[in-house]
Amino acid sequence: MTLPLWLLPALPLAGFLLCLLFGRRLGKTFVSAAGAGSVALATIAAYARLIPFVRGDHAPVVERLSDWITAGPFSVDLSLRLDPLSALMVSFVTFVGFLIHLYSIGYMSHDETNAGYARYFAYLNLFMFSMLVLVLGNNFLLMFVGWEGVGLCSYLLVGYYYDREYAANAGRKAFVVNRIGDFGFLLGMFAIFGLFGSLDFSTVFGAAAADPGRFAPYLTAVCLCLFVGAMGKSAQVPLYVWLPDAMAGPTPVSALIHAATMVTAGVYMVTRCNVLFRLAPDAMLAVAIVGGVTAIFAAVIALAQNDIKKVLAYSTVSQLGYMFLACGVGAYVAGMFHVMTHAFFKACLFLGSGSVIHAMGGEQDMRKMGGLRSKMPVTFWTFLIATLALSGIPPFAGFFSKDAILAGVFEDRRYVLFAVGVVTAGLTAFYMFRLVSLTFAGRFRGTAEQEHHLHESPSTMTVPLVVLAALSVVGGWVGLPRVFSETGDRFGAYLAPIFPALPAHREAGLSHGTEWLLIALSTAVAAGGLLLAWKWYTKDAGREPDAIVRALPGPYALVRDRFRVDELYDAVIVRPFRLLARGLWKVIDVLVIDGVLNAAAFLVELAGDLLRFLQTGNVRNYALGFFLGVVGLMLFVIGAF
Amino acid sequence: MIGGIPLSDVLLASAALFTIGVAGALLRRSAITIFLSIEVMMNAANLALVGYGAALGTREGQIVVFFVIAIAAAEASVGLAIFVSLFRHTESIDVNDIHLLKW
Amino acid sequence: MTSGLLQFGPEELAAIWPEIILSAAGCLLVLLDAFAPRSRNWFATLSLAAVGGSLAMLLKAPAGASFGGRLETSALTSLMGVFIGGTAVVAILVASNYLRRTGEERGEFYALLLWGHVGVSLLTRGLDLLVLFVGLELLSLSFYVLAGIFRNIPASSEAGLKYFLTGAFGSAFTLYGIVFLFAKSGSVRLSALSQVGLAHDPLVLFGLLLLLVGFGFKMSVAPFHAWAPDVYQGMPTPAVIYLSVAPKGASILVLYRVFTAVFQGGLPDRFRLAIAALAILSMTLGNVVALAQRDIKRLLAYSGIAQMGYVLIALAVFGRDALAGVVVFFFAYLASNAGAFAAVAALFRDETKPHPIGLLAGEGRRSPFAAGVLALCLFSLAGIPATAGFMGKFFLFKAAVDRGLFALAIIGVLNSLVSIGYYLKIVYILYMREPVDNERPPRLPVADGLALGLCAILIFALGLFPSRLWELARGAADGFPFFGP
Amino acid sequence: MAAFPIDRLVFDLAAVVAVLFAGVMVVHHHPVKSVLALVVGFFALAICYVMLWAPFIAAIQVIVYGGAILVLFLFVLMLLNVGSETRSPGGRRPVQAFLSGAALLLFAGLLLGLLRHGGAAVPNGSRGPAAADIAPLARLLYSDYVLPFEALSVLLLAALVGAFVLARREASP
Amino acid sequence: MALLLSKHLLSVLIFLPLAGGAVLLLVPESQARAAKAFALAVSILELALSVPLWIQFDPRLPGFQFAERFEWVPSLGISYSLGIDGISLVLILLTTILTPVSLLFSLTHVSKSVRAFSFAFLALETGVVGTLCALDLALFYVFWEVMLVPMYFIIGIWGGSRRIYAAMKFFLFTMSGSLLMFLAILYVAGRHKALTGEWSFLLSDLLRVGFAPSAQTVLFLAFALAFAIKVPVFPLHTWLPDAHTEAPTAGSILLAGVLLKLGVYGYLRFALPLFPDAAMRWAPWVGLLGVIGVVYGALVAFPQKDMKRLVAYSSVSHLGLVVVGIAAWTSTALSGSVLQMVNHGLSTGALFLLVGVLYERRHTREIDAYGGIAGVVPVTTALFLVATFSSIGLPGLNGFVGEFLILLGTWTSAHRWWSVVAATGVILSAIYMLTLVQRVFWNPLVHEENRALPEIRPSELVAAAVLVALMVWIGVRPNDVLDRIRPSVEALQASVNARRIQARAGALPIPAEPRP
Repeated sequence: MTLPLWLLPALPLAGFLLCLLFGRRLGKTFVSAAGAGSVALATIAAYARLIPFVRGDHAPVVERLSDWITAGPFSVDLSLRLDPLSALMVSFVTFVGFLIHLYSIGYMSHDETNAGYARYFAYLNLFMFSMLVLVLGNNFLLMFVGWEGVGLCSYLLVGYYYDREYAANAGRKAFVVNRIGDFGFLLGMFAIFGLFGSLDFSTVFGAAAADPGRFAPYLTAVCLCLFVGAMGKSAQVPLYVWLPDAMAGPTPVSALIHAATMVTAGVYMVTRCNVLFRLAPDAMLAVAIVGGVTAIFAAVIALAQNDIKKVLAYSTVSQLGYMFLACGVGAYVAGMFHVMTHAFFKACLFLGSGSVIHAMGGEQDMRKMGGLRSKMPVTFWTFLIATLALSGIPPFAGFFSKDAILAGVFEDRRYVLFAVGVVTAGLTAFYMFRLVSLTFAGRFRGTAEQEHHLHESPSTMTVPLVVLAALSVVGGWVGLPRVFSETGDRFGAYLAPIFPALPAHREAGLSHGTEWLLIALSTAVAAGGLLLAWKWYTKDAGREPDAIVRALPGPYALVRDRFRVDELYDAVIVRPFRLLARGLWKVIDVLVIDGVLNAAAFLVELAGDLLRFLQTGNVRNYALGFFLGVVGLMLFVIGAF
Repeated sequence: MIGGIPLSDVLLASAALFTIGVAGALLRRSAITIFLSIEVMMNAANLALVGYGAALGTREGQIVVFFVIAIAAAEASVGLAIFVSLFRHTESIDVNDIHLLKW
Repeated sequence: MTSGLLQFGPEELAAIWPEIILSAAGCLLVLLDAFAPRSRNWFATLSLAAVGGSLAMLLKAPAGASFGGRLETSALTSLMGVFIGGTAVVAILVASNYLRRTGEERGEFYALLLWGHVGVSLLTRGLDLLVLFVGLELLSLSFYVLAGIFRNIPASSEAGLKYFLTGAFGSAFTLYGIVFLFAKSGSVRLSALSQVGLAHDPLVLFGLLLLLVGFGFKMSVAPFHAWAPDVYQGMPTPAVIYLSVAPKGASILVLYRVFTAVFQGGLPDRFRLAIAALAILSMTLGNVVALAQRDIKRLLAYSGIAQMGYVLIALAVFGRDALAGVVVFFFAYLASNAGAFAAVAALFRDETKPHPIGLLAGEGRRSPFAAGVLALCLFSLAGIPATAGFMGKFFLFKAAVDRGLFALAIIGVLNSLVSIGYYLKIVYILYMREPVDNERPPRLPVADGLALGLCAILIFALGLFPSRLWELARGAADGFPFFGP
Repeated sequence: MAAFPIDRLVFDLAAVVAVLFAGVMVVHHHPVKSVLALVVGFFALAICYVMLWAPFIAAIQVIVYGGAILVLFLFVLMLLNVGSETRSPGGRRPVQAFLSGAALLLFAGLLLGLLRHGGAAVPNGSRGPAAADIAPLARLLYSDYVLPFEALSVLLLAALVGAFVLARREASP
Repeated sequence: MALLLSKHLLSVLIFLPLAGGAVLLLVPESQARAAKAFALAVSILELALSVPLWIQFDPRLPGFQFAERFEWVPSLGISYSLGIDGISLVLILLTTILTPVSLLFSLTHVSKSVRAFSFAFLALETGVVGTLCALDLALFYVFWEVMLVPMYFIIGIWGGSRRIYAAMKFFLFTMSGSLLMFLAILYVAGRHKALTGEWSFLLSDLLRVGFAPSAQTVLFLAFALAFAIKVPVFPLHTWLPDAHTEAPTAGSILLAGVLLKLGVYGYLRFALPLFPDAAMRWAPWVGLLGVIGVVYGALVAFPQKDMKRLVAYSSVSHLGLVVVGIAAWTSTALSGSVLQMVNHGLSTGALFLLVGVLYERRHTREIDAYGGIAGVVPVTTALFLVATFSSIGLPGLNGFVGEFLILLGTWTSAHRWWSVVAATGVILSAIYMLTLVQRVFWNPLVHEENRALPEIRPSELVAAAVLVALMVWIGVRPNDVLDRIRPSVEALQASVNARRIQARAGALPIPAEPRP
């Protein structure tokens, strides 16, 4: 028998309700059980459903639960869709999610109150629910439900330490910036409904594929709207600013939401809509450019960050840029491939950093770390592996996906973007090894009692690390480039049904020679960055960096201050907004509208106050008034005759 | 024509009297004088009534005048009584001095 | 008509019974007061009986004109009789305790009230300028006296003087107007006015104008209103109750009678414009100045001036529906205005002092019933639906809109918006301010309670079920001699 | 135009006198003098009434007005012994005076205009001047006009009681 | 009794609260709690009676259901005529739900002359339900105006510091509009008389009368003004912040939850069908004002320092969106608007209620007086969060459905750009509401007195929980409501369009359909 799809989101939802309603009273063990357990069950259920699906002819499956909204011509159902794409997402979302729940048990165990602990797991479960809805939804609206749901959870979890103002700010910032993206998404949906009269994936894509000529003219706008949504969710320039701040949340959250799953929703969405995007080449170019710019921009910023999580955050942004670059050039498979591998090693990195921070008693500044290799070996080794994967060193997972992307870009003849990609690869390797060196190599630079407390993390935290590290190694082998083996790209083959046939010039693909060249190039660049970082920061601990800083202080400061983008936004958007709002209130409302009305009322009152003095109390005046009235009437009436 | 008297003369006199009455009522300050002026106005009306009555050859005019005179008498008694009772409070019947009630 | 001399026959007697009863009761009261002072406690009852008796006789009097076409008995006069009778009843009910409080409980008060009532009754029934004038004077004389009857209160005497002087001045004009109508029609009968050609005679128009002025004065229409605030303020409240309601209704009826008699081809535009102008002036001046009043009796006086503006709209409309609307309006006005003054009489216990609104603070909790009725009456005057006042305005404005007098109607509703300002001000002082002193108020006398209760019931009854009265009024208006459009 | 109508001459003279003394009444500052002036004026009016074939009215004009009302005025003036109008503070009110004057002129003008413009025209039903005897007048009063007459009686009664109520010297018991 | 419930359910619903209030006045003033409990019981009974209304209502049937009719002023054709369609139905339910909620909240709070307080609320309920049921213009007007009086007292007696100003402003504002509508009603009925020789104020009769374009415009504007003030539409909204802010919590709940909707309801029920051409001609302006309201309200809400005032301005924004939906005139947008009225009633009602919870404990509505209290009052915080996200249209909660339908329907209408501009409300609402949440519940706890803030009381909790439950329910199963709204909305469109066609075909002004 096959488990119904709704079970997948339903289980975390149940966990959410349990933690929310009973968590505070029943204590941490219960919460752990309910929280992690529900996700574990979901994972099991997912794989129970997925394995047969993947083994089989993985033809799309749609399960309609009920009608949802019907109004006039508009109607959308609550229905879930299982196809290779969603199956892929579900598989690693549930799995990674489960690992991180597991990890959280250890990481959050010393969170003082039961209430906080319950709250944490409740949010986490709610996130799993929303993410699964996002992935499994069979129409744009349901996807949007998950889309906003994960946004909500990210908001709640980033602001988890609500009594710290920066956390609260970060949460709000995350939600608002996401909302800006969602604005685009909404418009996109309206436009799609306007064009196709439906929000159902199959209907929309079917119609689009069937009659491209009819819709193509509008689709550029539609796709750009949708992409704005993706930019918000996946932290692309210029909407990336919320992600670094989002590190204010607990580290596992960063790992799960802001590295592995949620932020890749944008990529998922674009891939999901690849049919539409293909019909809008300009939009695709935009996607590619934004992706490339984001990739290198974030990578550069990452070079000079000292907060361990900030480095990882910017690296995430940069990697997301990579993924969009892939989508932009039509290499969706590569993009999704990178999504998956990135989920593994970036989660691993975050969890590792979490383990480090845990050990350092909350310290996140790498300059106060160093030499942790001996103190926490497991963390170190897993972290190293993940780093290598991220840097794109063969045969680790990252190598294959990144290589695929670069190949795709080159294949699409976007040579500038290709160059950008290659450079970024080098930067990536550099800042990652800078991080590793500063953290694990050399001697300890923190305080004595920090040093005294240093310890390897408990098993609930290390096990996930190991597993993820393992995946970071082997995860990439499902998608070998053709130069290794013609049938090696099982990943591509698996996802193929999602994409209609490729345009003609792409069929040829690259010659083996070129492909070898690209591989060699990217690997070399990566290795170069790696070695440079190792030389500067480990071998002869950081003299050259100082030299550089001294050489060009301006640029260095600029990079260190993240190009002062936040300040820019504050000056250009936030302040004017406050000013405008306040001005409208004080001027239009108080001054103009109420002013006019009160003035009118006042004038009437005034008239009364003056006219009452006509009543002088003197009879003669009364008689005169009377007589004037008479004469007036006579003039008016008799005067006419 | 009433006998040899043209009606216009009567009306002219009546109008003059009425206007004078109004003038007195408007310009004098002593309540009594004002009231006298009002009496003049009524007499103006009476004159016109008699004139018209005669011109129309009906007695109704005179009858109305009869009523008016009686009413004038009644008014006089009441009015003067009011003056008296007011005079007890404000040792004056100058209407300029009487403005307790105003605004 | 004048040829065959009129015999005072049984039908004349039947027709005049109501007035006879009232006059006789008046004499009786005076005599009792002089020779049997013990019976004072029964004066109010006696007066009520007289009013009731006269009303009964009026209702069973045979319809038609009597006294050679000088006195009308019809559905309309019966309705108006009920209206003015009701006013008298409320006034008398309030008077009983009011006079006892002030130690002025004398037969003369009731007697004069009843005689004034006779005058008003003649105004509603008279078909003859002479009768109308006598009725007018009878009313005026009685109320000159009633205004000044509290001789030891300066305000009262001053009110008497002011009312007397302005009243006499006004009635002189009325008289002069009558002269010209008589001159042109050759008779004092209204029926004589409906000869052809009079409608365009400038002298007749002049006469009508003076009548409009004279009765407008009684209705306290601006600019002939100046007496009202002062007189209302100084006059004993029970008398105000009567004076502020009944004569106004009678006056507008008289105007309708005279105008319809002359203008058989409908109201000339000039006249309509003039009346409309008076209406607008009245509404606006009344409402605006009322906003600035501190003394509740003055405030109600100005509100009355404004309300008469609404009534003049009906005169400008000049039609059967409008006339019927006027009747309904005045029943509503009786309930609301008389009720309001009755509440004032119940809430202010010291007659020698003025009646500042501020003293009402917190009465909503101190004497809930009286305050409640006052609030109700004010809402009714403001024309809030489900109260009588709304229905009154409803019919007036309906008539105006039907006739196409949109500007007038719009100005009217805008004015009632202004009026809400001061009506609600009183309500707010009643309920939303803390009382000035917390000593328990004496409990409400039965008679006052009865008066207030009657008004409250009438307000709701009319507000919720206006149908019956409207039918009656409409039927009565059908009997009214309108010619032409 | 036959011989100059003597009665017109008399009427006009009387009328002029009446108007003149009415004016005197108005301009005089001392109430007593005003009253006395008015006495003369009313007598003149009585003459006018006589000339207008209304001897009865002339009689009651003399008796009631001259005899009763004005005397009553004099009594009251004595009772209150009010002197001539003193310039009380705020006595002179230029605006009031000006407006009154203007209004009066306008009024007079309009009135005259009206009267000469068809004022003298009487409906053609007129049967010439009626006989000056009083009996028919009385008959009318008690038959045709019995209603207003009775009403008038009530009115007089009310006035009587009212005057009594107001003028009683002692405070109410 | 059974007959009463079967034949005259609407009358019962209308007058039950008033009758209960009358009985209430017999309770001695001293028995405060008894009075409250009794009033609450009455309102709950009312709710119970409105459930069969919900069940027995058959969306498939055309026209008005549960109809009743008696002659009221026969000679003028004024009749006591009732009936409801889906639109009135959902609003009636909203009313019968919010009234007990607000009374439940007041159980533990109001202390000043409780009897009158409860009476005012019951009277208000009568007025509202009556307004929603009336099918005769005169009757409608009576109920419409009568509502003001209890609300005036509620604000004026039990309100905050500037209550007098607020009460007066509320009364005068609303009155000024409706007085002109009053004249318009008279004129409309007059036309019917002129054209058919018979008086009638019955909507169904007046719908047959045609009006000359010029007259139609004036009449439409008169009606629209009255309704626009009530909604309130942008330039006429300034009474609302004051009224909402100064009114007692329960008053704000009903004011925001129900009274505002009556403006839109009146527009849908009377202004549109009676003057379709004018309505269509002016729709662009109406929509424009709506759009302005959305953005303006959201912008102005942001800098507010007073919690209630902020929520009040958010109402301006939300109702602006509703107006946009009406003006867009697509069935999707219309359904969305009607649904959104319910949603706004629930979410804003809940927000006011929870603000009231805080206010009753700290006696200040100043946002800066709070901060960091999430840890002190977690339950309140949670409820407030749900209400917030419902109000800013988070999918899965009710707010989103209405908002989405309106925007989508507007997009498919002739005025696409309205939808674009109005959609920015999605961003703005998030900004001001989340700022409020953060400044009140999050951030460091600076004011010591907040450390001992008592948690929400059971009675308040129940009141809030009901609303939250409804939010989730509508969010997940909106069709339960939409199914009842949709047919009525489509019928409305059909009738209006039919009337326009008739008007064009037949020479005006004549009765579109001469009476037998």
